[in-house]
Amino acid sequence: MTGNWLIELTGIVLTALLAFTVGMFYGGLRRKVIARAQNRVGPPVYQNFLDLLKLQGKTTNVTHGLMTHLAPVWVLVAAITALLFIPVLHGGLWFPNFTFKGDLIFLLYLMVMGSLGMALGVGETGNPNGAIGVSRGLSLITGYEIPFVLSLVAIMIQFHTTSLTDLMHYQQATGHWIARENPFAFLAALFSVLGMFHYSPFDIIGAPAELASGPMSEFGGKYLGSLMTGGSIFAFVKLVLITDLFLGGAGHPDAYTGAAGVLLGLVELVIKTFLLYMIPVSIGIVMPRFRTEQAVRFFWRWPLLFGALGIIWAVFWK
Amino acid sequence: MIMKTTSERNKQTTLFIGPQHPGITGNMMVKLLVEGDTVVRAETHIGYLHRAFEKLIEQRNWLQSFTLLCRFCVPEPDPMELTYARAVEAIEGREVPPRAKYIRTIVAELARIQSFLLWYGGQAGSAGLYTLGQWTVGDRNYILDLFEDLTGARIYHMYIWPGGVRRDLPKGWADKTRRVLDYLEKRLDDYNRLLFDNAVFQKRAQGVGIIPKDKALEWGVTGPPLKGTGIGNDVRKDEPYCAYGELDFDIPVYEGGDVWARALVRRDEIKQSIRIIRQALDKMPGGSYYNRIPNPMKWRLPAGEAWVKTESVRGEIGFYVVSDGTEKPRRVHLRGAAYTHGISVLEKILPGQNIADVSFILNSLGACPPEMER
Amino acid sequence: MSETKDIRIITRPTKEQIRQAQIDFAPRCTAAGRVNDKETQKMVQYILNFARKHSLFLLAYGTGCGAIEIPATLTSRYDAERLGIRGAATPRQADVLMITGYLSTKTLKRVIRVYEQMQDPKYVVAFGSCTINGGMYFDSYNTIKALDRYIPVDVYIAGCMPRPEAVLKGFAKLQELIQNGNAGNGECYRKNLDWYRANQQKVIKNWDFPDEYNW
Amino acid sequence: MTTQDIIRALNETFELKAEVLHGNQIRVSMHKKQVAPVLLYLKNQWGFIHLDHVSCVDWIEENVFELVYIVYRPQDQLTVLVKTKIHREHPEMENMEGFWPHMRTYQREIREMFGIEFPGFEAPREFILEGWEEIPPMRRDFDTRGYVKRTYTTRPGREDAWSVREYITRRTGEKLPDFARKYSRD
Repeated sequence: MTGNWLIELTGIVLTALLAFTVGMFYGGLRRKVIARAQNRVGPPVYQNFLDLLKLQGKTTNVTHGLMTHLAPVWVLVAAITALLFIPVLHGGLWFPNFTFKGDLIFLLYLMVMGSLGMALGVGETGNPNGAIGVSRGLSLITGYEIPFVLSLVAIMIQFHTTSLTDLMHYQQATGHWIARENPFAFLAALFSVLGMFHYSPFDIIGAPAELASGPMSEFGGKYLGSLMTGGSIFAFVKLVLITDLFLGGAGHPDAYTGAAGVLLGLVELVIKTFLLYMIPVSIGIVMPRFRTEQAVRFFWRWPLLFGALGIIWAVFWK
Repeated sequence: MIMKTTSERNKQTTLFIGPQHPGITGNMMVKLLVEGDTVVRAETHIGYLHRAFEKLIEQRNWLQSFTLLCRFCVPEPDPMELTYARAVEAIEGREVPPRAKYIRTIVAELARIQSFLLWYGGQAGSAGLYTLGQWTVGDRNYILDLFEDLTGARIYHMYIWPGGVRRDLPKGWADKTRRVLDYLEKRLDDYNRLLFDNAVFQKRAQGVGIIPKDKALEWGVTGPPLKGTGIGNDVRKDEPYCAYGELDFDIPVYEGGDVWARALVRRDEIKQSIRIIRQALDKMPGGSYYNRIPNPMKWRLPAGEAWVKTESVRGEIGFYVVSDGTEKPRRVHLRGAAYTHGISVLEKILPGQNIADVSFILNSLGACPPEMER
Repeated sequence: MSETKDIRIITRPTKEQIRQAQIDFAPRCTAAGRVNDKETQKMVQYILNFARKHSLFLLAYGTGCGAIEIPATLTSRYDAERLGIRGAATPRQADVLMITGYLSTKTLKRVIRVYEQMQDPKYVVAFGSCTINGGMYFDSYNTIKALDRYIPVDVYIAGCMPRPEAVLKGFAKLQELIQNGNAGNGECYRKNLDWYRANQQKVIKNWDFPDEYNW
Repeated sequence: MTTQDIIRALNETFELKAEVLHGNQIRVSMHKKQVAPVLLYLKNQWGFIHLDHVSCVDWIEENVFELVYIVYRPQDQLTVLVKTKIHREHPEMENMEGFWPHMRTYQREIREMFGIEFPGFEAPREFILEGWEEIPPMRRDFDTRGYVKRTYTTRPGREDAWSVREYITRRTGEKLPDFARKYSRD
């Protein structure tokens, strides 16, 4: 917190823009990677920008009620808010954002905000596909949220802090990633990330073969565009969060200063998040999807065990 | 009492799978009454593809009807032509030269393989594994290329005629076919590693959509679903037609009656089809490839009737053909395998299943709407 | 067989007559995505049309037998996704309604509903000869003969069935129309709704949907 | 088990004259009242548990519908075609939906396409068609071309199917060759 509001505001806008751009490009890269695995050329990497532009250029001549209008906005706002409480780069002046003591717990709530807003909006459309999709989504959240919370709790116990910045600082100072310090917590969090991304095998929410894209069924045009933007930003949020928590974050206050430092930090961030992103993507390529109860059962088996082991590790390591 | 019924009704939702739905095979509708995620009642609604073929065939002459016939079932048109041609031959008593029999066998088996490849895509796609569909449907083009060389068309061939086939094998076609088969055999291992070795697919498929063994025959189940219940009935073995009697092949049979068993049957059937084609290419006799038919505009068949069955990918298909001694058929009635699978069998096995498995089961039964309503 | 008997007198209509008849046959009007006359709007429209052209979401609705070539077009050999063409699951999200082949009257009813659910600008690609003039189903009591009597059509792809190459060519044509602002007839449909409705109701006797189908 | 055994059994039990159609297919005609007992007898006594097909043929000249029930015995590939004729005015046939589950589907189709009633059969009437107001379409006296002319609009310029061969000869001024005339439609 520097107290200079102009720099802060610029930082916020830049963070949001960065998250949007990187998220969208990751979406395009994902499509490209999937296409290559499927023996195809695939769309250009910037395809998602064209899709977004087209979706924003569509007219909307149907209404289902206020919440339906608000749902995509809600998702977008939830994503950006979550983003603002995550230090994108460690130290530095530009991307520290609103981190504070206890933001880890606050983030846990923010992460499900988007889904809840979506649920309210979908409920108003009256589309049974959407309603079933939402109920599946909420039960899936109960699945992956528990290992995630367990792994966070393990870290909190281990390092006696609930602040992301402190955790990053510890990793920067000692040079040990938390992924090494508490591998079980990292594994549990990694499994939860698979669930959070809603890619195969956990893409039951919008499974086209069953629910015709589920909660999104009634959202077209501008709504879909906003959801896509929100989704891209949120994907970036999740990636940065895991990177910050377990992979040491990006940027170093001492090593880099000035614009060059920020740029180097960003490059580091992109490399780390991209490699992390490729895990759910490449698993998604070769996996069919679980049914809801199978997915929940999956999360409550190995990831939960890893989470518990992480806590035990945290307690006895100290 | 009234309170109870209303609360029961509130718990249940009506869900339409189709006609516009990515999970449906073709253009049909399954109306589901669901409670939570479980299907309580299922009803199949068809008629979206009704083109009145059987009426139109009564307006066409015996040969013209072939253009309509192959469109009965889009993923696999050749068995339709084959069955109808055999029915016409049975009424007329026309002989088919041995070379034509072998060519017909090859065409029918190639059609089976391409349809199985399409099925791979559907089955895996309905489970959310899109990569396999991209591979198999892409590789299916190689077989369609063979068809194009042989008949001039990718999908609708109109190649099998009464009395033989329309064209002889082009030069070099046999070698090309062998190369494609070698390639496919190599790729099949990839497909099977991706699909059958996948723990998620095993979990999804095992114990889902069970057809009881003791009811299977009575329910009119045929083809891979029947072989998946442990009953190895196959028209190619039971009543050999074309050159099947002279070729060596096995009928894969698996116990269980679930989606998994049906998938295993199909996996093995492709290998058998490749084996059959290789043998047929090796044993291919010389001679004429067709028996000349008279001027088709004035070609009359003797009065009579025929009931002819053929094994297709989805099960047995049959044609009931009645001739009244004129240039035009009196009645051509198709019994499609999907006619039972897609309607009565589906309605019987869906209750109690998860919504997630509806299109999964639909694909494994091989429901083909154009075949049901014609 | 006499020399004169079997040659019928064939009078072929002139090109002008055919053109006039076709104008009377289905209404033509300005498309929704037309480039605006305003100088300031031109650039925006150009960019939007460029994005529209390269991002076509196909509605996954196999209305007829042509649906068998759609998987081939979308999968690895022909790979339509490299042109920005991909599937969309619901009408709300889709841009392109592909009528893959003949339409039975029962399907036509659903197609009209689907078409009306789609958001502007929306395009219709009619696939196969049977959408143009009935094709081989010219005497079938259950299929419609000319699609543009019932919903406006942007591109026709002839053939039975059209090969994937032809489908891609059809999409190239659609992209060209979109860039010029000549595609997307949703506005035309709304303007001539009475005319379209009259045609539709002539064919569809039962205009009701199932009770639970009202969302 | 051979075809002769079945023919003898049908003759002894129901006094029916069955004959061999092709290979191991047996054809037997009877009065419509006998169909249900014969089918049940074949299914329960002889193991014809697989109902292959139910078809209907419109013999408008004789003013009858012919119903054909095809049952199949999987053990030795025997097929029996059970045939009966019913009058075209107020056609009625016994409801046999309990015999096989897919009999329901066949009966719905035949009821819709031929207008044959099955008393006591309570399935929804609309099956394939929707909002159909004419006579059942598969009847021979339903004129599909006339219906098309009345209902649908075809694109101008292609009202009739031109004979392409003749059109080309007229355009180029050639004489229609003999082989072409031989295969011509007229």
